[in-house]
Amino acid sequence: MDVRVPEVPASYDDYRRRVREFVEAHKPALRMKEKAGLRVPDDPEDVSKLRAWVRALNDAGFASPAHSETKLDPHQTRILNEELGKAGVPVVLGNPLVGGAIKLFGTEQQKAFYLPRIASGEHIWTQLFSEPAAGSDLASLQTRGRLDGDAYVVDGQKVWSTWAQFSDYGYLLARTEEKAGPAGITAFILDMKSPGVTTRPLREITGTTDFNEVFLDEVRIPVENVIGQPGQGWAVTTASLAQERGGVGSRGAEDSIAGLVRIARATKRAGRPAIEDGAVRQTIARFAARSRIQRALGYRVATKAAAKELGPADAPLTKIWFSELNLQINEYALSLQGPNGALAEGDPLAWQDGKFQDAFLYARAWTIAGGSNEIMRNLIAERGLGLPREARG
Amino acid sequence: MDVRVPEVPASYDDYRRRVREFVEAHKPALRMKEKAGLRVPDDPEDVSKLRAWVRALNDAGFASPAHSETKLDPHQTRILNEELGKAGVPVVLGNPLVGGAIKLFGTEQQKAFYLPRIASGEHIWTQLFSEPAAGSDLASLQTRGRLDGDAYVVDGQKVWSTWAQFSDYGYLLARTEEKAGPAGITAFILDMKSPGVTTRPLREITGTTDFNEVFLDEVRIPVENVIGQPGQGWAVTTASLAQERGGVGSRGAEDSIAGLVRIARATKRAGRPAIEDGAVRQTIARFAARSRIQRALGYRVATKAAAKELGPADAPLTKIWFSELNLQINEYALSLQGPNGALAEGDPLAWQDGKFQDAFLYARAWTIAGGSNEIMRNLIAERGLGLPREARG
Amino acid sequence: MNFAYDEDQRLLKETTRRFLEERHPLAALRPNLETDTTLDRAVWRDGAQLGWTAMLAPAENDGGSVSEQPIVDLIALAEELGRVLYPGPFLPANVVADTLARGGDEAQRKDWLAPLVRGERIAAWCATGDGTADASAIAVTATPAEGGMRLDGRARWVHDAHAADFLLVACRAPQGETLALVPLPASGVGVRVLKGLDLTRRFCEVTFSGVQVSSDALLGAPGSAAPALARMGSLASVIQAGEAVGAMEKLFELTVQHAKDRVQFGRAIGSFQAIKHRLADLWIELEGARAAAHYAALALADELSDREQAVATAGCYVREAASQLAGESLQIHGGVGFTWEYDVHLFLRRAKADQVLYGDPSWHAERLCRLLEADVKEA
Amino acid sequence: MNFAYDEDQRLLKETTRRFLEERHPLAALRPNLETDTTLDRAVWRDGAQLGWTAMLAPAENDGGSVSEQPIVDLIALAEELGRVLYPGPFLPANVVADTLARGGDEAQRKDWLAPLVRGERIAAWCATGDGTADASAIAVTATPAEGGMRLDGRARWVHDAHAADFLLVACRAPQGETLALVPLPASGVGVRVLKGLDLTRRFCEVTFSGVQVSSDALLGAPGSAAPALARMGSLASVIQAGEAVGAMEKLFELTVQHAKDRVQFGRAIGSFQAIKHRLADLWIELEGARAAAHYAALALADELSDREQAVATAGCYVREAASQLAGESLQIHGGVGFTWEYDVHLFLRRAKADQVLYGDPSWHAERLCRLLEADVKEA
Repeated sequence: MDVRVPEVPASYDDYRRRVREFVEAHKPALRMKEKAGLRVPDDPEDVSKLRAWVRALNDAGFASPAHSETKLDPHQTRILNEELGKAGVPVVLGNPLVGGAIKLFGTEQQKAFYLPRIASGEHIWTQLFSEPAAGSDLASLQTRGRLDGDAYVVDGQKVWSTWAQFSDYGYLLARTEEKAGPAGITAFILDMKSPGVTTRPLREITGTTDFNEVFLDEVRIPVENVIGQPGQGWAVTTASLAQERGGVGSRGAEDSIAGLVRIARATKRAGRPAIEDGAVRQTIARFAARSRIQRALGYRVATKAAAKELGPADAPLTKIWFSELNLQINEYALSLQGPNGALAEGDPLAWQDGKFQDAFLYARAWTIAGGSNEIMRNLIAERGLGLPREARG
Repeated sequence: MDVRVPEVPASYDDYRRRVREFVEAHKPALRMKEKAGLRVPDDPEDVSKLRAWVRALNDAGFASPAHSETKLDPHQTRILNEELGKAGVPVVLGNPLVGGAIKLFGTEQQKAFYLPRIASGEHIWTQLFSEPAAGSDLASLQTRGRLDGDAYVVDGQKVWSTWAQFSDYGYLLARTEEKAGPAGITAFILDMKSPGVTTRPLREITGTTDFNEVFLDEVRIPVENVIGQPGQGWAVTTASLAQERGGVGSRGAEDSIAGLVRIARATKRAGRPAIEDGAVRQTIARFAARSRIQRALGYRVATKAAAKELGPADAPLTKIWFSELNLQINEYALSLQGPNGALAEGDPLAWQDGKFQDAFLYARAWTIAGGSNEIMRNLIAERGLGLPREARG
Repeated sequence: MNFAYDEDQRLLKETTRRFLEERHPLAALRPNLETDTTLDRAVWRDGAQLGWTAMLAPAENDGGSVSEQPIVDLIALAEELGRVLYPGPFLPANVVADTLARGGDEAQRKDWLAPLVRGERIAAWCATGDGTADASAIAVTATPAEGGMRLDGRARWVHDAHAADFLLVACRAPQGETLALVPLPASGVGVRVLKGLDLTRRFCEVTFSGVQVSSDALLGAPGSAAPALARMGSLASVIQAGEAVGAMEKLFELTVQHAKDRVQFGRAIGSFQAIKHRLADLWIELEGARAAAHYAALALADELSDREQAVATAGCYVREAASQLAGESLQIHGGVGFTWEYDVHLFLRRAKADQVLYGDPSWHAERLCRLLEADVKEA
Repeated sequence: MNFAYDEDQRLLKETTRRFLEERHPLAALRPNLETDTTLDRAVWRDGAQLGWTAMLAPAENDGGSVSEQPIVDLIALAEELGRVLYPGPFLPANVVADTLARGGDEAQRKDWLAPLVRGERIAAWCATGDGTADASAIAVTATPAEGGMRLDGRARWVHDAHAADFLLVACRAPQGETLALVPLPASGVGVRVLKGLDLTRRFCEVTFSGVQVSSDALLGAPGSAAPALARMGSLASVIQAGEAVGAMEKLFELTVQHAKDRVQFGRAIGSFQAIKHRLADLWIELEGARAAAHYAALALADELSDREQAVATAGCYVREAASQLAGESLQIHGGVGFTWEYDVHLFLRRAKADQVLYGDPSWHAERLCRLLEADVKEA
């Protein structure tokens, strides 16, 4: 067993310095606050600044190989991720999962046109999967596309699309054949400026607007915008969704846990700092243990992935572990603050301007979205453990 | 609202004194230890002593009105229950639930013959309901009875029968008509000395033998031993089972919680008495709160019962609340003891001779038997909350 | 044995429910979720006519209760107010009314209590400097001054202080804990509305800077307030538990209905056993919370010997159950529960605020543990 | 990145599993559940030949490991032993072997370590007076005496001391914590088998009354044992975690199989969603426990900088997860799980004993909290 990350050789110091200088020089000054999760600016000017930043990053050759043709060695990739992460700047905008779909199933023209433009920040993408009546049950989606000459005419309604209000393209799933369930679904590239596309930003319980509803009314999509084959949409998306579920939380929750320690030092309980209270210590330690295990589960998944041994229960495991720990830590952060836990962003007395309150509310995005944790447990039980399938409708 | 129990008037002091004197004089000296739950002696001599005790109690007019024709006023009943409870002596042996069935559905002859003999300790009863393949799913029982002249011939296997090894009669359910589910089940009075009845004591995880398997091989039961009508068995039992579920735990768990406090005073944690540890205090307090609420839920059920407003979810609520709290308290009692929590009955170092270890193991009888807590939750959801029924088979 | 509301109390609940459905349903909260005040004074005044502020006040001050157990009447009302997340100062009004009724002299009852009972004047209750429940957290000092006292310091988490006509202030005088009445506006009193997680109610920070209080605005002798403060804390906790149980009840109804209506995989999600069992568990918690709140009210009303234990039990259990129920309800609602426009988050936010105000669960649990220790003799 | 056993370790596991299936399956426990000893010396000796005691000992003392990470080899073995609830002294044997290998002089390694490694002599480890993990709980005093030391006091929860050929005793000398070797039988040593909840293993109380120890039976200088004691505690915790993970794995397999086989209401109970979700949760806990145990072994093997945190994490999480999994498995088994003849209770009893030995979860959590505090600077 070995999970140590090799030291970056000193010869890369110059590369790190150049990345750092680039970030210093080009980091966008945004109005939006840094918050937990996948958050979207309110202000279109922030979006312009972010586009300019991603373009500059790409032009300077600092784009991540995950989303571009850049050739970086592992040390460079690591330095890049570390420095950009530290500065809190993105490497790509919108929902980039379509990239994987295009790489695996797209035509050469699609690859040549879309992939570089995702990397350069020229194109922002949104994902048009969920529907009001098809949340966790994606296979029951009702958006319809009928072939009409050289285009599909699509009608329906999508929801939970991040970045849609600022997106150029949408990664759309629609039913093109009258079959039940996953068969008959087709994946499309949708130009968001097409006539008949209406985007309505959706305000969430956090008070912010990180998702959208998208209405599709007789929208024509040229047949060349199908990803893969018609009716193959389910296969196209399965890979990208699994990636979305498995990718979260492999870092551990150290930052939030350090936050708990700091709150517990600053808050009194029964006249003494809360950090001296046995109940507080035991609770924080158990969170810390689960956070450390989260990281070890990340090693587990990486090892299985490298050996091509990932099973259908592995991404659900990671997703449940991360999302429930994340929820519980943030919830505990509130109760640990005592009455001040009931403050929120904007109050001068609020701890870190209400960061944990926002993170607590946003935490439900992780337990509900991307396949609710209930669905994840079904996947573990039925596909991982081989328990008999539930009757479905 | 009023839940106060009226004071017992001083005029009853004499009655209490007489009960106390009777208990002093007749209390049986048993070899069996007092333990949590419904426990059965290992030693037949204990059984003889207990029979003699119940008979003497009944002869002296101190039998509880629940199981006899005795006329006691509420103060007398209360005094009797208090004094017998304090002395740890029973008022009836075996499983007396058949009494309710006979009272409601029995013939006059059955009432006249059986009821007084239950009260007098002459007859010990066992309940022959559960089967190896029909645990929580009682309606699927497979013991068969076919009518043959003036008797039913019964074949099958029963399990989880308390007191069967010492019982004179069994309260038996068997399928007499070839219908699925609850229809076609008949309730019988089985003379345990009938040819073809074999009782095998069943040792449980506690190491004690409080239950039995009972094998029925061509056992003839006279038709006059049917309780109610043939095929009516389900209705006959429903009442008594609900009574069994609802009756437990209405007292609260004060004694166990006082035990936790005493353990926490006697045990060190990080060099200080565990009772000074914040985590211990918070945990014990939450158990205490739930125990107090258990008592209040008892008031709730008593009030609803008096108003004939009990719903199908009420007994399950009480059963789940009691059985899970009971399990958790006893489990915590073990961990609170530190390493000594891993001792057991018979070791001189074991706290109260392993009382909590036994109670922890026995606690699963309450979460599994009498309709498992999973079944209780189904009842709450489907019959209490009106959620759609699960597909069954 | 009767552990249920009597006929009159049920009638009171029905009347109140109808009134609120008409005058202050859940939807009435929407326009004010992000404004500085959520109090509709007309509704409050009419509520006062229905007895919202009357239960703990004597008839001579326009008070009067429905039963012989006014605190039980009060939580019957509280449940109804909780169902619609009513934002107004029901809790502090009754705490102040009770304190004035028990500790005020005739003039004080006439001048301060009666208008409060009639709904004409709004009272706010300044308890501690940080919103915690211990009297040791009182952060207003009372210094003897010409003709009375001078108040300096602050109180936080004062419900609707920005809308109040007078304050009842817990303060620390040289003689000990003292209660003082301060009419508003008053020179030296500053009120700032806190920005809170709960979008329905408004809590304030109130600052005192050389605020003059005349002797006749003190309740009882300086330094004599400790018993009153303890009573206020218990009462607040019980009223809050009643409101919380009402909110739990309503949210649970919404969630069960959602589980029956929402179809996924061709079936109502409420037909899935995992959802069923979670709803069963939530119902158990709701019934447990209700039993805890009712028993605490009863114990306080009848001054039962275990009333402190009963209040601490409700204080600890109801808060955690309400928070648990709100979180799980949001999860069962799925995506729509995550939207601003659905009401689930309003219940969740309310539950999270309730959890930490008037003594958080760990405070009540610690109190219960102390009482338990005193009860448990060595074996 | 490789967070899995390598080829040789997998082979070791397979060999061990076959050996145990033949020589010490679960059923082999049955005759001895209520007897005073559960150790089959022949199996132990043959196990030693398979490397059970060799991993942490040098080749010159007949030791040798499968990989460069002998502690990882050890928990690979521990998992297999745990699957069959193997009762023998695998944990103390390796703790003692490691201590002798690292701290023994050449003669001690030759005389005590080598026979231990070969399975010829059984070692028991006397750690503390009450079974808790803090060195402050050492309850044997070592008084300087003619030619060495005199031991008085007691140790509890000493695994298989009744079957041991020698003891490694943690004691407190005037100079500080000291480790002493005591051959058995020895005058003044009393051994009593404790009556325990765990029916598979036997733990003892060992009393010392004027027991003479010669100087050459002391490990290192008197008072120098503190680092060794810390290492012993970490090692014990990691080995126990490995055994626990093996037991969890096996019990989980039994439970899933039961859920597939047991029919109620005309369906396998594993087709009911509530059972499915609980099994999914138990699987998550099993994988979490496994990851925690593996990482702790790795961190100790490679002396990673976060090894103390890693050990405390496993120490806290695995114990609670194992206990949880055992209880839930019993519940899912229903009535048959409640019978003596089913094996479920043997796993439950083992888990409950594991929970409180070698540091209970609260002890490991407290340790983790302290380490965390040291890591977290002020923002």
